[in-house]
Amino acid sequence: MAGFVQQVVEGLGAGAIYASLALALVLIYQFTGIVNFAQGELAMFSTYIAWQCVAAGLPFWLALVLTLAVSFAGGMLIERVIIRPVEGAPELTIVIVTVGLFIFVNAAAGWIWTFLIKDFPNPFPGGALEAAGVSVSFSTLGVLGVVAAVMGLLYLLFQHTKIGLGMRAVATNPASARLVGIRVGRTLALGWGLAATVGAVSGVLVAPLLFLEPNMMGGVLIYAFAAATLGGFDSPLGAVAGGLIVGVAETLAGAYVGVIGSDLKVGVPLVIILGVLLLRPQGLFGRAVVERA
Amino acid sequence: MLEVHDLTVRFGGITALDGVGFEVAAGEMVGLIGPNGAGKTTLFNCLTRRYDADSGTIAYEGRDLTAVAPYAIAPLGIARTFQNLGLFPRLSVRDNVLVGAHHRGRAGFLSAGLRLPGVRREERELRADADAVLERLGLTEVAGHPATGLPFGTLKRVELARALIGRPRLLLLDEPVNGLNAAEVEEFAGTLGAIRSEHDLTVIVVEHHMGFVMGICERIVCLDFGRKIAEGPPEEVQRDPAVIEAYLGTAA
Amino acid sequence: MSATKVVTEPAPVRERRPPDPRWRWAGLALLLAAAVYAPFQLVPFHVFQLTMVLVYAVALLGLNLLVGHAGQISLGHGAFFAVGAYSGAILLDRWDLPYPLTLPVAAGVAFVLGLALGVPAMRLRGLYLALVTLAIAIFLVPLLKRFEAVTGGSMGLTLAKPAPPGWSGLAEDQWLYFLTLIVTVAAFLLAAGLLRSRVGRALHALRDNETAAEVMGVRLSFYKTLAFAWSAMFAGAAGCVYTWVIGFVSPDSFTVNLSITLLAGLVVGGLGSLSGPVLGGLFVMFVPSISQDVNDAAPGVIFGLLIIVVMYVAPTGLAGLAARLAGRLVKKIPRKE
Amino acid sequence: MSDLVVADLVAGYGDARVLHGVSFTVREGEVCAILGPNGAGKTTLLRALSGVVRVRGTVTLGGTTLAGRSPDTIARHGVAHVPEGRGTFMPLTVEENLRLGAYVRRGGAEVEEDLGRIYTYFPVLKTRLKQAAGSLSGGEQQMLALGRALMLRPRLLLLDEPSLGLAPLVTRELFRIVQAINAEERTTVVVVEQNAHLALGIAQQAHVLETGRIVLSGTAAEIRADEQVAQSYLGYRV
Amino acid sequence: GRDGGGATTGGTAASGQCAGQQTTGITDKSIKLGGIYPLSGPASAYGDIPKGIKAYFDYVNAEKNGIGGRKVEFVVRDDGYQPPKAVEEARRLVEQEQVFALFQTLGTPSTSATWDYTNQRKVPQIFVATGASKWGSDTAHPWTIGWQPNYISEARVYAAYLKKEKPEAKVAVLYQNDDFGKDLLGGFKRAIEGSQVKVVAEQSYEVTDPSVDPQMRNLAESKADVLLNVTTPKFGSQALAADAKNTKWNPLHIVNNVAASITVLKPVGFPNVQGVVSSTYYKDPNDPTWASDAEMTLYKEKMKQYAPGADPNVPYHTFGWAVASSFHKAMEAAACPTREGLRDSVRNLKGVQVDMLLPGVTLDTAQGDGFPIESMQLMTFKGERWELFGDVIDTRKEFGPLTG
Ligand SMILES: Nc1ncnc2c1ncn2[C@@H]1O[C@H](COP(=O)(O)OP(=O)(O)OP(=O)(O)O)[C@@H](O)[C@H]1O
Ligand SMILES: Nc1ncnc2c1ncn2[C@@H]1O[C@H](COP(=O)(O)OP(=O)(O)OP(=O)(O)O)[C@@H](O)[C@H]1O
Ligand SMILES: [Mg+2]
Ligand SMILES: [Mg+2]
Repeated sequence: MAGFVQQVVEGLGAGAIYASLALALVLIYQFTGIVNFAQGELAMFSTYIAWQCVAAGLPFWLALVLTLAVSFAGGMLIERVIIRPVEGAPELTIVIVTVGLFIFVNAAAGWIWTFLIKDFPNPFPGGALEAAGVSVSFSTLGVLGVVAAVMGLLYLLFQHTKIGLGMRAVATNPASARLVGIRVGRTLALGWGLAATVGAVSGVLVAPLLFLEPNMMGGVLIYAFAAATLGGFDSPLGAVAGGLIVGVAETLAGAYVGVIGSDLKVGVPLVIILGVLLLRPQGLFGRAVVERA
Repeated sequence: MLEVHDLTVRFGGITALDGVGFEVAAGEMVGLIGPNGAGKTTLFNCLTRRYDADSGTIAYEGRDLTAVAPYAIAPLGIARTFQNLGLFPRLSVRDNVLVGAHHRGRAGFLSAGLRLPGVRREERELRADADAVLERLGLTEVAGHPATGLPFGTLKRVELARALIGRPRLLLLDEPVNGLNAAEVEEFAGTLGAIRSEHDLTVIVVEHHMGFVMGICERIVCLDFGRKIAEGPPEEVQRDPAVIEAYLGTAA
Repeated sequence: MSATKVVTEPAPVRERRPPDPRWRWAGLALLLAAAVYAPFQLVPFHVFQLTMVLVYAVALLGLNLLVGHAGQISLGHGAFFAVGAYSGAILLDRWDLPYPLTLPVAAGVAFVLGLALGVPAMRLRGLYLALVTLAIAIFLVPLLKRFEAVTGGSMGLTLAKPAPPGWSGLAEDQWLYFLTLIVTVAAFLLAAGLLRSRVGRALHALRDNETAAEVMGVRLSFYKTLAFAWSAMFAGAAGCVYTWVIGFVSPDSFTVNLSITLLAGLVVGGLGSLSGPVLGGLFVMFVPSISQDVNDAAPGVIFGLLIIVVMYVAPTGLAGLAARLAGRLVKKIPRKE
Repeated sequence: MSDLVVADLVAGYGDARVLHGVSFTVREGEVCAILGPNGAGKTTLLRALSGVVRVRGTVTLGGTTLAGRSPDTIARHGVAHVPEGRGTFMPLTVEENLRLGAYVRRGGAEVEEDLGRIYTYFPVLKTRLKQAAGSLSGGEQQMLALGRALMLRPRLLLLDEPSLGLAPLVTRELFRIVQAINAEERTTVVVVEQNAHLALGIAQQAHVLETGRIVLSGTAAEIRADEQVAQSYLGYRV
Repeated sequence: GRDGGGATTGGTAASGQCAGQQTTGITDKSIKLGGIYPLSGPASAYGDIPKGIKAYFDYVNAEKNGIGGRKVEFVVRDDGYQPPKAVEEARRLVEQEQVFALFQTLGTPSTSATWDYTNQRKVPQIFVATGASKWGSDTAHPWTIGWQPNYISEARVYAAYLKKEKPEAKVAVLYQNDDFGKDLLGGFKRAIEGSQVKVVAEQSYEVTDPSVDPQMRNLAESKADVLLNVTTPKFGSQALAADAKNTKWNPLHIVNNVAASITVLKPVGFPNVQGVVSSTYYKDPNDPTWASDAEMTLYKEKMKQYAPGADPNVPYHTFGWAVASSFHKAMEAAACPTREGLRDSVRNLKGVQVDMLLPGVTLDTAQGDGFPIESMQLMTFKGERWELFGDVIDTRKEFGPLTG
């Protein structure tokens, strides 16, 4: 039993990591209506910036604050320079631009920092909380806590602030949003900036566990997609729940279902997602689109 | 031809249709009026199986419509237009109209891919038909134009053309003269009357343009809050106090 | 923020006048003649490259059917490509089937798989469908490795390429090129016929407005599922031809990367246009090597930038750009004012 | 003195020109009706005024140049546009849609007050506050679009066929509301409307637009008296 | 050449004793080589190898007048670790660039995809950068040959070590689910057959997995007393870290050579990797043992000079240097400066010393032995460096020839 609970705990830990990036995906989807393939790579790049700061001798927390600020500015800049020119183009065009950005950022990071792994300081203390034969590492607790906090902030931003409302308006109908006086460009840039910041948080959480290298977020991105899909792309709560479900399901399947084995365990979240989506095409927490004739 | 009986549709707390019942005889032109949100479009949506009724029956030519799949409505001879336009924006006007003839065609993926002679023949016939309908509604000029970017009034006509090419027996028009000026409304009424007698159409038309409805319909059904509050010949319904109170207002 | 940018809503639409069909036919005939002539003029290496362009074009043609015409996004088309490739490879490897027979079988297998996956596809839309297809593409790789006895596992399968028959007098590369060209032309004819019919219109209709399409009698589940299956079939056929040309399949040849590259190639080439797949095939084939010519330290930097730049210059793809340039050229020819 | 001055306005889509030099002036606090046949460019004219389409020529409101500005800037100058097609934010709730109308305004209390006012204008909306706006009926969405525009407390209100899809009773009510707002708050109004009776009923002046040019201008009474207008716009009446 | 087919297309032929042999890509003054590596995509880390190679050749060209008077030109192409791309690039190099030989293709899939072509074309495909055993055991592809110890041999080294040191070891294996992982795991299992050493748990991972933590947890459940870590660098670090973190499970950790670099261990923290065992065959630039080694000093100096942007401490660079100097030796030993000459030379290496290899490790091939390096030495991590122990193990001598 303790073994099972332990597996669940570990699954939650992995899930929290997926959730952290899923939050950034959900954020940008809410604000701009697109799926950003480069989200993970931007997070990775931010993490390198943090690493560089620490390597240059800055204290960790200062480096973190600096990184978040730089990421925010960088996200805005990317919107301005790379996304703005294709604003209004078909959705897929923008998605492919983010694919291009993905390839670019990945290669650039490799070029600048090489592909050698770097160790990244863990902001949480080592060790673990032990109870009833189950141990939960402080690191896992820390990640879960940060993810929950970010989720809460995003929820407040979406539902209870004017800017959040404006952002959702821009994502659903930019032309109308302009007519009511919303600065669409500025709002989109803000969305990119915030998403990049949340991504940076994700990267900083992930790096101590996975080690920093340019491909660090590639695998995480896929799971983050899965999490966001499962939870519903328009819900921060969904992103987190989706991430945790995917993490736990995958861990348990890898541990207990013999035929699946560790090689096919990626299939488990796939099956869950398919099952959920067949019943709820909008994801667990997503809102169904109303369509009227 | 059409018998609606005790139809009820709810959305969460809203009852959009509340035990509505009426009949339409073949060849009739019936006007459906009522305040905004009365359930007129919802009724159309039930007839075309966009919405499931919570209770009640719809019989069309003796057949239970509620058991028909949504895509099988058109082949039964029911066509409609949409209140807020339901066009295919990236298709040309001609292709928009041709989609209306979808159920008349037989070509499948393989036969179409191979361009078998039957497919070519069918395609030729449909195109000829489409051109005739476009001509009839004065759309020949814009036939090659994509449906976006045309003026609202023109698009309304495209929708009518698309409905007509399906050779319907029952035509459901949702606010067809929206956005037309007086002269255009008059012209439209003429065209519709002519088409109707040519093709033996039964028509139900939702419209807030009283001059149009009262002038062209033989019978009017008025809904309010999902209930039928009046039914009868135009003059009668127009004078009905409940209709005046809920819908027309006194200054009519 | 500067207020200079004035955005039009809805997007401006220019009347598209269909080109004179005679010109179109002449153009196509010319293109075909060039395609037939090319392998006798080019060095084998370039013939091989062109062959690969055609292979990608066939796959993109299928993807275009789904994404460009039916409006469903697939991020997993590499999976169908792989299924076709492996079907061909296994038939050749285990049963020594003659080459021409592997093509219909591979296409058929991909079709059936597409049909099976098309069932969930018809319920999902947009993003959700895209991510499920992505997951399928990811899952395929370990699956191929798992069934080692059939697939050769992670080592893959090496196969002999079809040898040119003596009567043809062609070299291997030329022979492969012509085989591929035949498949490509057939695929294009099939797709063109399909799109110019009731079926194509039904796909366009459900892409643009599902509700209205259904009211017009378009059976959404049928068309979505079949679009998926046909699209998979094209990809499968391309995969099979790929096996002929490369003579080697392994799980590493069909990673998610391939699926994303295909989608990117299609969008870059031009969604929903008939020339898009060819232009996309050229992009997929040549741009990575151009990128490393520019910067061999980090080719990805250039490749990523090129994708962005192309999308910037041609938001509707290279096909749209080509049409625009052609249009401008026509305008240059003076007409009476 | 915040008149709307439009001079030599040229606008269109891409290469296609729709308006070929339109000029008129609306004095502050006046209502101006635009009539015209299907496809004349009425919608385009309003889009040009609110910055949605590219323009050449002069558009000023109270001396401030609007031509060449982006729609959001123009909205911030107090111009509200009820667009053709209504521009509903479909997935957002009715209340959120209305609040978006007041997006550029400050002053929470006043906004709440205005919300209340909209609910008294259109009581249906009040019963639908938490419903997704996309699920409203056509007429209800039209009311929502009007409500959203009014939430801006505009200086200039651009109405593109505001009666579209509204029941007769509501249509008349709507024009009463517009007239009231126009009178009480001196809001300038440009209204494109097929129901010429109603439009001319509240307008001081009117213009007839045909293929992108103004072919007839005058006071409402003058326009009403024109034979051509009578035939095309007033003929087939209730 | 527009005839497209012939094996000697575009080739030229030598005269004299080497009459009729191919001399494409080689003159008295020059020799042109082509290499294919993933410079983009997820495997780009290996893209560092050609930097070491280039530095070596640049050095030899500038300071040693090339190889036997021939200046080496090394053309590197990127395949992104995709087999079809590798085929294209191989053909570009052979047909368009007219290289003398393919010097290294990286990765089993890319090499598998190209070796039919190179062998039909009779183009040497020398010292491919993969440890699959088929390069050495296959007889139908005489033009292709590996270099580094094959994975099976490496597995045998660990097996032998365990049989001796921990004859009743229960082994848990973490391996990459591809040819590399499977070859090594398979070789290990075969090598422990009949002994008391048992594999009690195995877990695989995909290169696309974000982390191997779940696998490590499942392995820990097995309570095995040895962990065989068959991973590539990033996952190697993760596995080492996971082992270190788990205080309840302390197996003897054997990490395979691919992930044994100091650059893999350092991020985990040196205190956490004490006592880890591995094996090696070339000198680690991070290892102080070689601080004053002549070759290492030369290497570091020349790297600074000819590859100023590249960090000499990256072992991939060292690997490149070592393989390039191996080529230098093989080319010098060739009887004919022709493709056939090179093919025969690399298949007939006798105790060739390459200074960047460990002392005692030499290149040896023969008819029926297509494995140039088959010797390795065990090492264990102490303090901040690897410490070699035991003798250099010649796996062929020790375990007999590889059988497929
Ligand atoms: N999908 C839906 N979800 C929730 N409510 C709905 C939905 N469809 C319709 N309604 C509600 O049902 C009621 C009836 O709508 P319907 O569209 O039938 O009205 P209508 O009579 O056509 O009005 P109008 O004249 O304004 O077009 C409206 O109040 C509307 O808000
Ligand atoms: N988005 C667009 N792209 C291209 N052309 C357009 C676009 N919108 C309108 N047009 C063209 O501009 C002209 C005027 O259209 P507009 O919509 O302004 O007319 P309107 O007077 O409002 O007509 P209606 O009364 O039918 O609404 C028409 O010829 C139309 O085809
Ligand atoms: Mg309605
Ligand atoms: Mg209009």
